[in-house]
Amino acid sequence: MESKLALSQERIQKARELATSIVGPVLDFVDLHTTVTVERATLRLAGADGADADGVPVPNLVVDQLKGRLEDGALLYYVNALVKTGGTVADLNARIAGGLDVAALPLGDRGTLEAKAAELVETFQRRVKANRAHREAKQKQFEGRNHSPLLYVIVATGNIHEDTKQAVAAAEQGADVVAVIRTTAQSLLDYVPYGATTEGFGGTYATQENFRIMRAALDEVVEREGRYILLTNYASGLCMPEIAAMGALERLDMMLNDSMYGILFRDINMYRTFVDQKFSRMINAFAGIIINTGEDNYLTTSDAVEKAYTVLASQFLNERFAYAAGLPPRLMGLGHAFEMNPTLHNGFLLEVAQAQMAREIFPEAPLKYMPPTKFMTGDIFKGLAMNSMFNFASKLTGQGIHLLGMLTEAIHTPFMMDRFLALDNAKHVMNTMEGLADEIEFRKDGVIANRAKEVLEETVVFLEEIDGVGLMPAIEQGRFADIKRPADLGKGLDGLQKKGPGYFNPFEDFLKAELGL
Amino acid sequence: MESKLALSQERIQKARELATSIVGPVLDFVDLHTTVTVERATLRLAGADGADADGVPVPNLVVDQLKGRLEDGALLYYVNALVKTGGTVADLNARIAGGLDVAALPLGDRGTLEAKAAELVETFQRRVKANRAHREAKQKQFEGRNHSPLLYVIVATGNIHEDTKQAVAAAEQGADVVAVIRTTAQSLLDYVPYGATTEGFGGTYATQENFRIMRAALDEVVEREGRYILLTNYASGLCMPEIAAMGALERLDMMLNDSMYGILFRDINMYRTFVDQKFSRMINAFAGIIINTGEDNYLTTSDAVEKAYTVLASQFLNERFAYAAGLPPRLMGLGHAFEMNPTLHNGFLLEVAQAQMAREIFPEAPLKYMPPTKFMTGDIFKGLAMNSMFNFASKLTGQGIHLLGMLTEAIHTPFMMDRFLALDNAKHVMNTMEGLADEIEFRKDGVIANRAKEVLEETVVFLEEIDGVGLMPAIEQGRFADIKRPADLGKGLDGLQKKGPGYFNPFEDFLKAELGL
Amino acid sequence: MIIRPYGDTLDDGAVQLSFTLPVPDGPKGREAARLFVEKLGFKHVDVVHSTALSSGFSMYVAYGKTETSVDYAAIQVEEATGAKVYTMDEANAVIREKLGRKVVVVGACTGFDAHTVGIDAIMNMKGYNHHFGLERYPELETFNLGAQVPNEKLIDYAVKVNADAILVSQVVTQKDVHIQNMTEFIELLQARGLRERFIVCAGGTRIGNKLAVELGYDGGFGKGSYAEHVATFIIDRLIERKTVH
Amino acid sequence: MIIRPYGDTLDDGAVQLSFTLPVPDGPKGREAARLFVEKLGFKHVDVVHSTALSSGFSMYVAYGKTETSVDYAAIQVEEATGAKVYTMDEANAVIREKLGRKVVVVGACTGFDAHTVGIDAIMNMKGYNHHFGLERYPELETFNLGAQVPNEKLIDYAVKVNADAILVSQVVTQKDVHIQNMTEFIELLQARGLRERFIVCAGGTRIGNKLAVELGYDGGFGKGSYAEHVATFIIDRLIERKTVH
Ligand code: B12
Ligand code: B12
Ligand SMILES: Cc1ncc(COP(=O)(O)O)c(C=O)c1O
Ligand SMILES: Cc1ncc(COP(=O)(O)O)c(C=O)c1O
Repeated sequence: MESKLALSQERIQKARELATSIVGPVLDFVDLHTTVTVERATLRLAGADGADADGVPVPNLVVDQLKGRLEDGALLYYVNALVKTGGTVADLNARIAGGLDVAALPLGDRGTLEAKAAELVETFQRRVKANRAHREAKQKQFEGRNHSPLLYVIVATGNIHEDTKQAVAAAEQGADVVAVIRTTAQSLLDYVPYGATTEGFGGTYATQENFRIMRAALDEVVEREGRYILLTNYASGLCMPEIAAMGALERLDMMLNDSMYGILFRDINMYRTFVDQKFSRMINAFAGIIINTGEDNYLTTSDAVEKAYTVLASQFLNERFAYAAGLPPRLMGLGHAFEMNPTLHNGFLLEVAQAQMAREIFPEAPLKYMPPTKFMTGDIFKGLAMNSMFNFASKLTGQGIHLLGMLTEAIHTPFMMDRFLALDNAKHVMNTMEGLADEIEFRKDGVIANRAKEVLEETVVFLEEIDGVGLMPAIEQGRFADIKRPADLGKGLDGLQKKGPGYFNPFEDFLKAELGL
Repeated sequence: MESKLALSQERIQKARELATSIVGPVLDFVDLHTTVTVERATLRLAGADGADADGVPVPNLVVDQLKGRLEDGALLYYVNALVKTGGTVADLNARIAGGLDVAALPLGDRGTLEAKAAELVETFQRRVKANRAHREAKQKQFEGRNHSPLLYVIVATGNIHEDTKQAVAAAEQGADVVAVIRTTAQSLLDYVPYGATTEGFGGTYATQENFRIMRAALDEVVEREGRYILLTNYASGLCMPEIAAMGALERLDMMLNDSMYGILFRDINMYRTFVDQKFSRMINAFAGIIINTGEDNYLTTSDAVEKAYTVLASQFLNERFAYAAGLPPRLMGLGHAFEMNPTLHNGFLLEVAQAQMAREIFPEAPLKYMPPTKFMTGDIFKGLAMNSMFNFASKLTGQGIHLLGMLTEAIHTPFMMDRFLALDNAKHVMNTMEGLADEIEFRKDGVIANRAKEVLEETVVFLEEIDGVGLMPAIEQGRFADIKRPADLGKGLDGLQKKGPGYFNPFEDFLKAELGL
Repeated sequence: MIIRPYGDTLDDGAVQLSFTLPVPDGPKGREAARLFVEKLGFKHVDVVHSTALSSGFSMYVAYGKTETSVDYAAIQVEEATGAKVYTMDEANAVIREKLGRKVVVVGACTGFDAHTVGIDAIMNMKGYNHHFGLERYPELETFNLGAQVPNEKLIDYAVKVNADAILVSQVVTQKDVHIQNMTEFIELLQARGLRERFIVCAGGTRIGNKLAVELGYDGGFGKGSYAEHVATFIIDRLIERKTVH
Repeated sequence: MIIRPYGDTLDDGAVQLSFTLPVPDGPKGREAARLFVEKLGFKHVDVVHSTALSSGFSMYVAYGKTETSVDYAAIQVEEATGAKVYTMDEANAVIREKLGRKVVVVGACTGFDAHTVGIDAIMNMKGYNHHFGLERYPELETFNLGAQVPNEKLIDYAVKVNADAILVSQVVTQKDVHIQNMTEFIELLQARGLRERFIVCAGGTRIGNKLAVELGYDGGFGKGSYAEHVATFIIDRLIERKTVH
């Protein structure tokens, strides 16, 4: 890709160095800690599943039993129980659901436990590698059949069985990516519900069974349409790593996963989030799952022109955190959004500048581009035109993952018709203006080039500031999105746990080794 | 304006020379002829107006009385009657409407008649010059308040009083130009109806009174909104010059007026059309009225990609005919259209090529750009997106007069709401992407530059062919729009008249002198 | 089978509406819009957008849910052609086999209607959307008189060339001008005692088989019709007539 | 004054509709769509577009004309604030003059609703669309608790700071979750005997004064509300109370 903006490589380099410096101390903290959901995620990777009669998931039952002992790693006790009870993982899950207290069993010989754990790691890695192989094979088989950028739509009926109908219709209409939106507030649940679900508000519960049902439905379309359909969910909120684990097991292809979203927009404790985030990303990395970061949220909360630099700054931080978790650039769906006021004179030029800048700074990342939402109103006609402009900008600047704007964004979660119209519009606009990107050059020192330069510069200044105070204090001071989050407040802090000297987590060890960390 | 396409100036020059050569013989023919409507137009300029009890207009009554004597010019007899009856023009009109036969009066002294005619010319020229002065003053007073390109909408209720309401609302919503569409088939009437009308199909009769009513209504908005609103009608069809005359008198600002539209798309005889066309254009030129040519019709009839060269060829011919009638480039609203199949891959690039090419070849002309119509369907949502792309292309290539596409194009003549949505869309799109034209350059030898080069080349080849056979034979052979029109068939041929040796038309003489012809 | 509109849940009855009211924009206008939609039989009406079009007019976008339904099973539609539509080659073969002579077709866009593209799409060589026109069928002899053709003239021509079928195109429908014109055509044929002599088809954007048959035509062809549809219809009718007579 | 939708002629009753039917696209689906629109009370129904959404669903665009009308003159709308809305300066002046003390306002987006932008638009310094927020009013003391605030917690806080008014924002309305949540809030207040102690206002994209009052709030504020509207409402109610008591 030839550069159209002639951005200063030195400033880009500078920003990357700042990000590395900013993220460093956080990573040091992360390495010393685990959390309840990291432990539960580990259990899930090992095969822990099911729920008791009250619906409490097995991983939660186990971790709850281990109050005070979590510093050893929950897996130690789960494997111990497995060895002690002598059955399969499924048997053990059933026993735990039935009331077995793993904490009550005396710990066996460490060597035996390690060996047993190694078996579980083996089973896990085979399954996930098979998933990756399957995905890669299908993508190869149907190469060139997806759109570029990938057309991404959401389903959000609340009922997984309705969702699959909507998803299948969308895939038939041309969608490349289907995201099942989670029910309102699942991010604040400190457990992942179990089984197929049919009741949600503005979204559907993320459960492993729901993942499986949707994956199976889409896999059928994959064969019928001859196009690999990517499935997306949210490795975000209080159960970030568990959902990553479920996604790895059920062959999801993308996960919303941001290093700071939960802190800022969900009031989740920052220590908790940073620890969860790293483990979840290691799982995603191993499973070949593209993460979608949440920079768009800065713009839905603050002004997109003024706060453009917060997006770029966050992209640099997310990139750094991603590298630290072993994610290669091709799995970094760094986020941004087309959220400027549509009445802004020349606004489209600024949008193009931002999108092109992201494209050039992160040339290998499949950038995730979010549609206009904040300025969408009940005027569905204007909304459609805004989406057309967005589709145009996306294709013009070579984005990777293109979330389709809905003409009814301000009204309801998408009707089947809304989704169809969005796909139809994107296909129409992108097909007719395809190739324009190769046709044009931007004027040196024009509005677009200057705007990109300016945002990059503001970003460097901002990152310098953050680097000065440190990332966590900066968040405390409200330097991101004008939201102040004290380090010792926020949801889920009680789930944070310093790792003990004998902390046992062969899955983590395995992932680190695999990912070369 | 810097060139983005680097078109060969030599080929452009060549096309212009061919156009001159092609048009020459037609103009020679034109100079020797007049028609019933040229004569009626002359009478109208002199003040002939009104209608008899059956609704036959005074100009028609006069011309009908002069069967066999028209070679002298109808004005001779009208002025003679004026001198003979001794009253005002209004008195004479009333007498003619009442049954006076001007042919029955013996002809008076030529010198006296010439003197009387000179008075009428004087009255006419004062009125029209005052109209021009008023328009120019208002445009100066409200300079910078119009959009660029001018946003042009149509009204077409069939009832002039409803039309004014719609027009006023449109002007308030931001329209710069309002065109009153004529009722279906008025072009085939060999007279112009008299007075205010309230019944039309898909349009409203063009009458002088209707012109006056609409002009007055818009003039009120002009003051209220502080924006000059241009009024458009159709100097087209069998009464082309008469409508030009009415427009000149009532201060219309634009007229649809094409050198060949009537022949090809209305089956009007070619001799008749060419003669009418020249006289109508002289009137438009003197009155400062912008003509809008009808190249879009080639594309609604034939394929816009294949037949793109017919548009450019017609623009060259229209330009030549316009120069020959004294129209300066700033009054040449040469037409073209965004009519490619929206499913065509890269189609937008070809549209941009065509529009940019027209812009560069006719740098001073206020190009009239027509919206998608042929591929509009009942899918109003897709239609809106097509219109958004059209609005984008128009602004990107600096068009002059921008006809707004209606999302309901395939359904009905515009509802008030449709027009509003069109204006809103154009303002939105053009405002947000304004400035992009100055930002970008097109790649040398890219799809856009090559397409423009190719169309120019095809045009030159086509014009060479036409030049070889002659324009009228070429039309007979169906070389334009695949429509064959024999020279001795078609409507209105019986209204053609060779000028006699004593042909009397001081208005024509005046216009020629004024326009330096 | 009772069906209702579908938004995202079966039978939710969700519908989008937009319209203008001749009143100023504002809370009172929005309430009027809501009440209007309710009166159409909607519940949960949301007037999601309103804007002034001028001082006295305002536009609304609304969503509502309705229990109004239709009985899908009971719906009868009669298209001019059934499931079997001959391809060009089949059509020619059938003519050769079953009729053994060329079939003559005359067509025009009538009255003051100047839209030739529709009738050209059916009749000209090139056809439309990759469907060849009747002119290309070796077993048909076709005459396309173009547009703005008076009814009288079209009939005269059909008589002159001894046509089997007459095709009438009508695109302008404002104030039902097409209905007037189409009716006049049939009346003229009847007055001249020629109605039975020709197979008479009408076509155009807003014309369906139902309307055409109501107005006395043999068949009607709307949006999305191609030459093969008319050809099939004409051929089958001619065979039918041959068998009957 | 009886009004009807307007397309291009008074009382033509023209309306645009779009919807999906759970049947395949085709002539039968289009006829079903036409019948459905007719059943809503439309005449001259034109189904101008149909397309398949999937094998079992199809979408339609239709235009129709209806005689359904509403009596505009009879329409009553009650907005929370009347014609007179204080500017920021006026509001402060009125508080100083008529109340002689600072007014305390507590607000939050409640329940699981995480949309802060709406309540921020009303409460934060910066405000929205060039309308300053309540925080900027010198005579107001404001506490914006942000989003995802449980009803219980909001009430506790209001008690703690001795608030005059409580502002509740609700943006997510799916499955009427806002109605449940708003109702619970009022019930909680009543259960604790605090309902009369506060002026309670609700706001959000889909919330109108009518709905809010029905649910037991003093006032409701929808789309297009700004700080000055709520300020005016609160101040006038406080003055009223002062006068009455
Ligand atoms: C192209 C066009 C023109 C061109 C026509 C060029 C030409 N050579 O035909 C020009 C620019 C000249 C034109 C002029 C006018 N037009 Co015009 N035009 C259109 C347009 C954009 C496309 C029509 C078209 O070509 N469609 C493509 C063809 C292939 O589709 P079709 O006609 O439906 O034909 C198909 C079927 O219907 C069927 N079919 C059609 N005829 C027949 C016949 C038979 C026997 C059979 C079997 C099948 C069949 O088969 C075809 C292939 O599937 C439409 C808008 C639109 N997008 O639909 C307006 C439109 C039809 N025009 C309209 C109007 C009002 C006019 C004018 C009267 C405006 C005016 N007052 O000046 C003029 C005057 C024309 C006149 N006197 O009739 C209106 C009609 C409104 C209405 N519902 O009555 C429309 C809808 C635009 C609008 N919204 O205002 N127009
Ligand atoms: C921005 C946004 C977000 C941001 C919020 C960021 C933030 N910091 O607030 C993010 C990305 C986090 C988000 C998340 C979600 N969102 Co959201 N979001 C929007 C969006 C795009 C804009 C809302 C907005 O900011 N409007 C601008 C403000 C100023 O307008 P307002 O809220 O109406 O406020 C005005 C008035 O209503 C009034 N007002 C509001 N509150 C109050 C209170 C008082 C007392 C007063 C007086 C006045 C008042 O004054 C304000 C100024 O005029 C809308 C779509 C849209 N365009 O409307 C969807 C939307 C509201 N979201 C929606 C959904 C479903 C969600 C999720 C639940 C999706 C999911 N399943 O994950 C999540 C989760 C959030 C949760 N648990 O609540 C839906 C709601 C559907 C419905 N009808 O229920 C919408 C409509 C999008 C859609 N079509 O699906 N969202
Ligand atoms: C990173 C990320 N996670 C999650 C979400 C979804 O919200 P919730 O917190 O309800 O899962 C978003 C939505 O924008 C997001 O960007
Ligand atoms: C030059 C010209 N004249 C006239 C018309 C309008 O048609 P009519 O012939 O009905 O006046 C058009 C429409 O496209 C046109 O381009």
